[in-house]
Amino acid sequence: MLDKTADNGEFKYVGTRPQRPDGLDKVTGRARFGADMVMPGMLVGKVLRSPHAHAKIKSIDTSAAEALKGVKAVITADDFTIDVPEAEYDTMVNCIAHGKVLYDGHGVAAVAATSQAIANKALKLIKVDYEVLPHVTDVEEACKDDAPLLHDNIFTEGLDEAPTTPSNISGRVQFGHGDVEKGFADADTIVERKFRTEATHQGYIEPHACVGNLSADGTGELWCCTQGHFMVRNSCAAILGIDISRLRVTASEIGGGFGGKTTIFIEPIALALSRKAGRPVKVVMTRDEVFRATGPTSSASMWIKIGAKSDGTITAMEGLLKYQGGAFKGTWVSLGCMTAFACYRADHMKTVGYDVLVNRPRAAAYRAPGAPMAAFAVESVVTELAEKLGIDPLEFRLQNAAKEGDQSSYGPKHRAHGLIETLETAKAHAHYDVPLGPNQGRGIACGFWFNFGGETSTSLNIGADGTVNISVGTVDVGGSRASMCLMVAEELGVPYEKVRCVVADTSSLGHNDTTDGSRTTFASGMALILSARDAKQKLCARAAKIWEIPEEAVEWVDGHARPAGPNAGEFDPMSLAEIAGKAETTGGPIAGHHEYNARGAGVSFATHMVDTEVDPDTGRVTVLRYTVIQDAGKAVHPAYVEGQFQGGAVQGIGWAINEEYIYGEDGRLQNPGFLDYRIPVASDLPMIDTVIIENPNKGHPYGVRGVGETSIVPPMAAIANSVSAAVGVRLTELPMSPPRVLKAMDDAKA
Amino acid sequence: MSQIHVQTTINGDETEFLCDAEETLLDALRDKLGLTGAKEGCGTGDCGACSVTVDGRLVCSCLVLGAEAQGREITTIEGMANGDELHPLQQKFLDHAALQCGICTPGFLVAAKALLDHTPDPTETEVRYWLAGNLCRCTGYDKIIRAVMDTAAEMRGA
Amino acid sequence: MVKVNLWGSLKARAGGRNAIEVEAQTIRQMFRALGEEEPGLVPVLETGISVAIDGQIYRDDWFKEVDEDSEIYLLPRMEGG
Amino acid sequence: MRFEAPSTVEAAVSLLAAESGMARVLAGGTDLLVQMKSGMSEPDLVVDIKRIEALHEITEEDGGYRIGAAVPGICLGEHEGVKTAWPGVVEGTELIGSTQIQGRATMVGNLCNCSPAADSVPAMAAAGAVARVTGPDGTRDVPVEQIAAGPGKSNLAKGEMVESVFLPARPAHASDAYLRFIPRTEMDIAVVGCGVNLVFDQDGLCIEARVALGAVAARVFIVPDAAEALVGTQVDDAALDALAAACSAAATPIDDKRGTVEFRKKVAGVLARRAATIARDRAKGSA
Repeated sequence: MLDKTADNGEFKYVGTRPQRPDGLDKVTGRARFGADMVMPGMLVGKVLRSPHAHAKIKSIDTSAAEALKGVKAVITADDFTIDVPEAEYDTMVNCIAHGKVLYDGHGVAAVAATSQAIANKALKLIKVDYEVLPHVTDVEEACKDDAPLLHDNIFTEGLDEAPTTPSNISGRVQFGHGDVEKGFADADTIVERKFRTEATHQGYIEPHACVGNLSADGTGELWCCTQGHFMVRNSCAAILGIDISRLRVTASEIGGGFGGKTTIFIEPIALALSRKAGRPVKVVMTRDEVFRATGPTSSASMWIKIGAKSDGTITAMEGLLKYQGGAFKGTWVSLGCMTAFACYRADHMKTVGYDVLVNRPRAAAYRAPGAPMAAFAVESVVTELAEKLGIDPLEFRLQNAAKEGDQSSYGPKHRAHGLIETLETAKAHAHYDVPLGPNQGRGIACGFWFNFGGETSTSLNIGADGTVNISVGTVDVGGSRASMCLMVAEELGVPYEKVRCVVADTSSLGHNDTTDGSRTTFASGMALILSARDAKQKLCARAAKIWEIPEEAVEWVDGHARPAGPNAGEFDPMSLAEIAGKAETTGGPIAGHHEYNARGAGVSFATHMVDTEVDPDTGRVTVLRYTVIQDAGKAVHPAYVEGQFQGGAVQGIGWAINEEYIYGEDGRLQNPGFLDYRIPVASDLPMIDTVIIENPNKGHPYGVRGVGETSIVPPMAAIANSVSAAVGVRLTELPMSPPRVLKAMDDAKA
Repeated sequence: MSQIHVQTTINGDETEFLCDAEETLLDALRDKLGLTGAKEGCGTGDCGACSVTVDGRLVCSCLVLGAEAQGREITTIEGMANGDELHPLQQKFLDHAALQCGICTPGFLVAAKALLDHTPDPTETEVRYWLAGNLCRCTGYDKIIRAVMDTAAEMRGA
Repeated sequence: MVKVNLWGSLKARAGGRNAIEVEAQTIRQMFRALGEEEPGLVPVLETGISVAIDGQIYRDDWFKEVDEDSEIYLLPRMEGG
Repeated sequence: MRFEAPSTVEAAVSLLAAESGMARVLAGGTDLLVQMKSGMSEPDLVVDIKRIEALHEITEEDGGYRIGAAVPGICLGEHEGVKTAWPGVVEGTELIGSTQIQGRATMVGNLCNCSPAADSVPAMAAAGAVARVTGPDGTRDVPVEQIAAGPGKSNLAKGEMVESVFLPARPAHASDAYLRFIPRTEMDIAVVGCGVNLVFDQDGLCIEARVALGAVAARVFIVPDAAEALVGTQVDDAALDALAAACSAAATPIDDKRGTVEFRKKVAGVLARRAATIARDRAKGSA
């Protein structure tokens, strides 16, 4: 599959750093995001949300709200279809509570009115009679036998014997190989520890927003900010009981997602309100709603045990992970279990995970979902074990790093990847030798993520002037349109500026999976390369017709059709523009397309290195220096690859030091705003240095691996290792906020 | 209740609009005047995505009432380029890939311009503190800071 | 015959086995054969599952060929951010 | 809701006094608008005082400075006179929020919002600042630490507003400092705040000290024991230890989303020590 590599110097456009196609609109304020769309006759929609963590809805009286002048529709769970497919049922119930509210912020009812003020007033007129139930928001508490039960129809899956009583533990998973007992028996030194992490939010700056317009006959359109408009279409159609073909969804520019916009929240509500009111309805979440009702991560309680021989060989690795996924079943703990030990080789590995239900919003994906917390725990123990053995933590990682052919923690043998290169690069990096001052520490950590392929459909159309339009169905979250244009320019041999990329609506392309799993540049990129090859074949055929020679006698070289050899005839090469200009007379429009379920995604590894300083009197952690080294396979647009590395690292810094969901005794979220949900600000940070490793993925024509997610996996562990080194105490809970660090230091002194 | 009639200057143009007493300047700009470049990220002055200047002072337009704009001079991201000529900051943001999703970009540009108008030769620390009220979740700020520093250097040289 | 390795928690559904050998040329045939051999696996196979063949992960890809030399692991369906 | 923007203090006071429902003064609006958005405050009348010219002024008076209620943080920070005389008060005010917030938020607004964590108030209290309160019954001067009755509640009567704050004349060999603790470097509410104002004699002996703490009780308050620890000393290490102990002991904080009791008590002492060191060095540097 790998057709081009950097080594043979074949790339002309891929690997350069041109201006992005959507850049001008974004620096001038013209780019249209979710909340920027206006439709004629549009109403304002607002959602009434539960003030209780757990309560039965005894009744909802909407009559006063309906009677208010300017109110055009009020909806509750009764307005949604009953026979929703199982796969979408939880999604629907998460959008609007059915019979019971499961967390503070759970949607209960919604209104559409002629103004924001009237809509807000109407919400206050809706009378909900709640029977408040006991609640649980802590993952360990929820596992106890006497914990308040969220669902009486959930029984733990994955146990050897099917349970007979319902539980907040929705499932048990297990991965691994070998026999860890034997492995630990072979170990000379063993470290085991417990860890806790608190939930974090993706923290995108753009709140969820959409405008829906649905007619009584089930024909509709929806404009929204999402990572996957095809997913939005399919889910909304299922929940509203309408045909997929009748709903056209257009993805707006998206103001950040990081996994949090891979599901729906307000979209079916806007459409249901619109259907009832007979007018378009716009719903825009407030920041408070974003925090209370949309996708945080799991919080976790973990136990990790690793043993090694005195020569530094790891003999066994074992982990127990409990992740809460909010009020609904999730799969995040599986990913934590699979990735936890993925950076290492050991004959004996075992991870057991529990998916736990609590009265919190349904956990959504967040950049390498499930992996960062596990990595925090594992990489902390790896460093501690190395220190106990008297081996440099970086050397210890090099010694035990998983290589091609080693059996992975999640099952299959590793294929070629760049983990060792990231570690070697870290060792050789200037950062590694910077001397440290008092109260300072250096930490390193490695991270792994799978990266995905998935369903993808693209098209490519050649204009009469020789310019190229490409359409993708994967939302551009961070500059992927530039990468798409680069790959098509490379393949067709036309200048980057002659290629333009749009994210097409759901009626214009075949189904596309969501922009998630670091798949877009890989999967849409490969589909476009294949679309371009399809078009090249047609361009050659047209040239053959013009020259009146057989198709096989024409080849495509450097943006031109040429006779394939001396026997093909003497013709001057024809450019793409020349052939395109004759398209009308040679058979009509020239286009290429490709639809597939992309195979061949390449995993990605990273090593992060960080220096911190801790204020010994307040426990405050300052990040002094940070370096990200990650395998990108092939960096199509290196500036945006660096951007992914830097952005992931800084999100990880936030997770490590200050970000957390804080619940009160009443089960209500205490910090639903950017004031007290503390994401890093510019003055908190140093520059984030990056090194791009290019160990090509053999599953992609140019060697591309996904890059978006791996960068959030190592930071918390790297910072924990750094802070622990600085203060001489092992930090085992996130976030490492000042009170927690100071307490750990004081406890150690006592 | 009848609405308030506000006469103001926006990006050099005399403008008038009607607004409710509790309506913010941000809502007036976006909903009444179609100037959607300023974004609402939080509504509480914590993210800076709605940054504009009022009589030359950098503010969060979500924390200004529309009625307060009476007789003031407002500038927004839409007034930053001179026709088809980008402000150097806008160009540098493109050159340095200082945006990913772009939702925070208008606010950063307006805030950074206010900084350079005020301090043409800022240190990295000054840039970071000046821009601390503008949240970016995509970039880790690295390329934004570089773009601002590079613009300042170029503008001083020009 | 191809050898299909199961992840830990599937063991309980597969009569305590870690791996099952079945006759199959494609992923689809493999799923069918697994279901016939161990009906307890059917619900899991139906909810969507990934397959790693020689370390490469395939999702919803019925007609990918499998052969006797392949290293095959079933994996839960994965989602990303 | 009604919006009014009178041009005199008298007109503003009449409006506030005449309103039968809830009336709120709008200066920078950086607290008021947030409260309105969240539904915490639903005023019937908002009186914008920024059209009152006099309230934008910083004037010299009896060797000190009178700062109008509509002066935003950024203007205070640009005033060389106040910065030189009361650097701690200026740095406290400048710590309120981001650059954007500084373009709007006022010291008086910060005072009248009555948050125990208000950044400008401990420094003002340490400085012995006095608020000028005007209402339907005339004008009175009130020490700033007596403006707040509790979190979000003021001692102002109906129709009253604070029109200015007076910072007294700065004696020789004296200075002040304010420090707060926040988890990030910016954009947070103080977890602990401490203002220290010191006066020394010619021999470098501390003859007067005022120390105020924020965010560790229902209101910003003066710590007399802290002053006692410093007065009569060179503000050396032993005195600073006593100061820190006094501040930690005086703090009666709560556990909340911003910090624990244990943390706040300890950090109150840490900040007091650091702020006193800065104030001492400033005072001695200026001597």
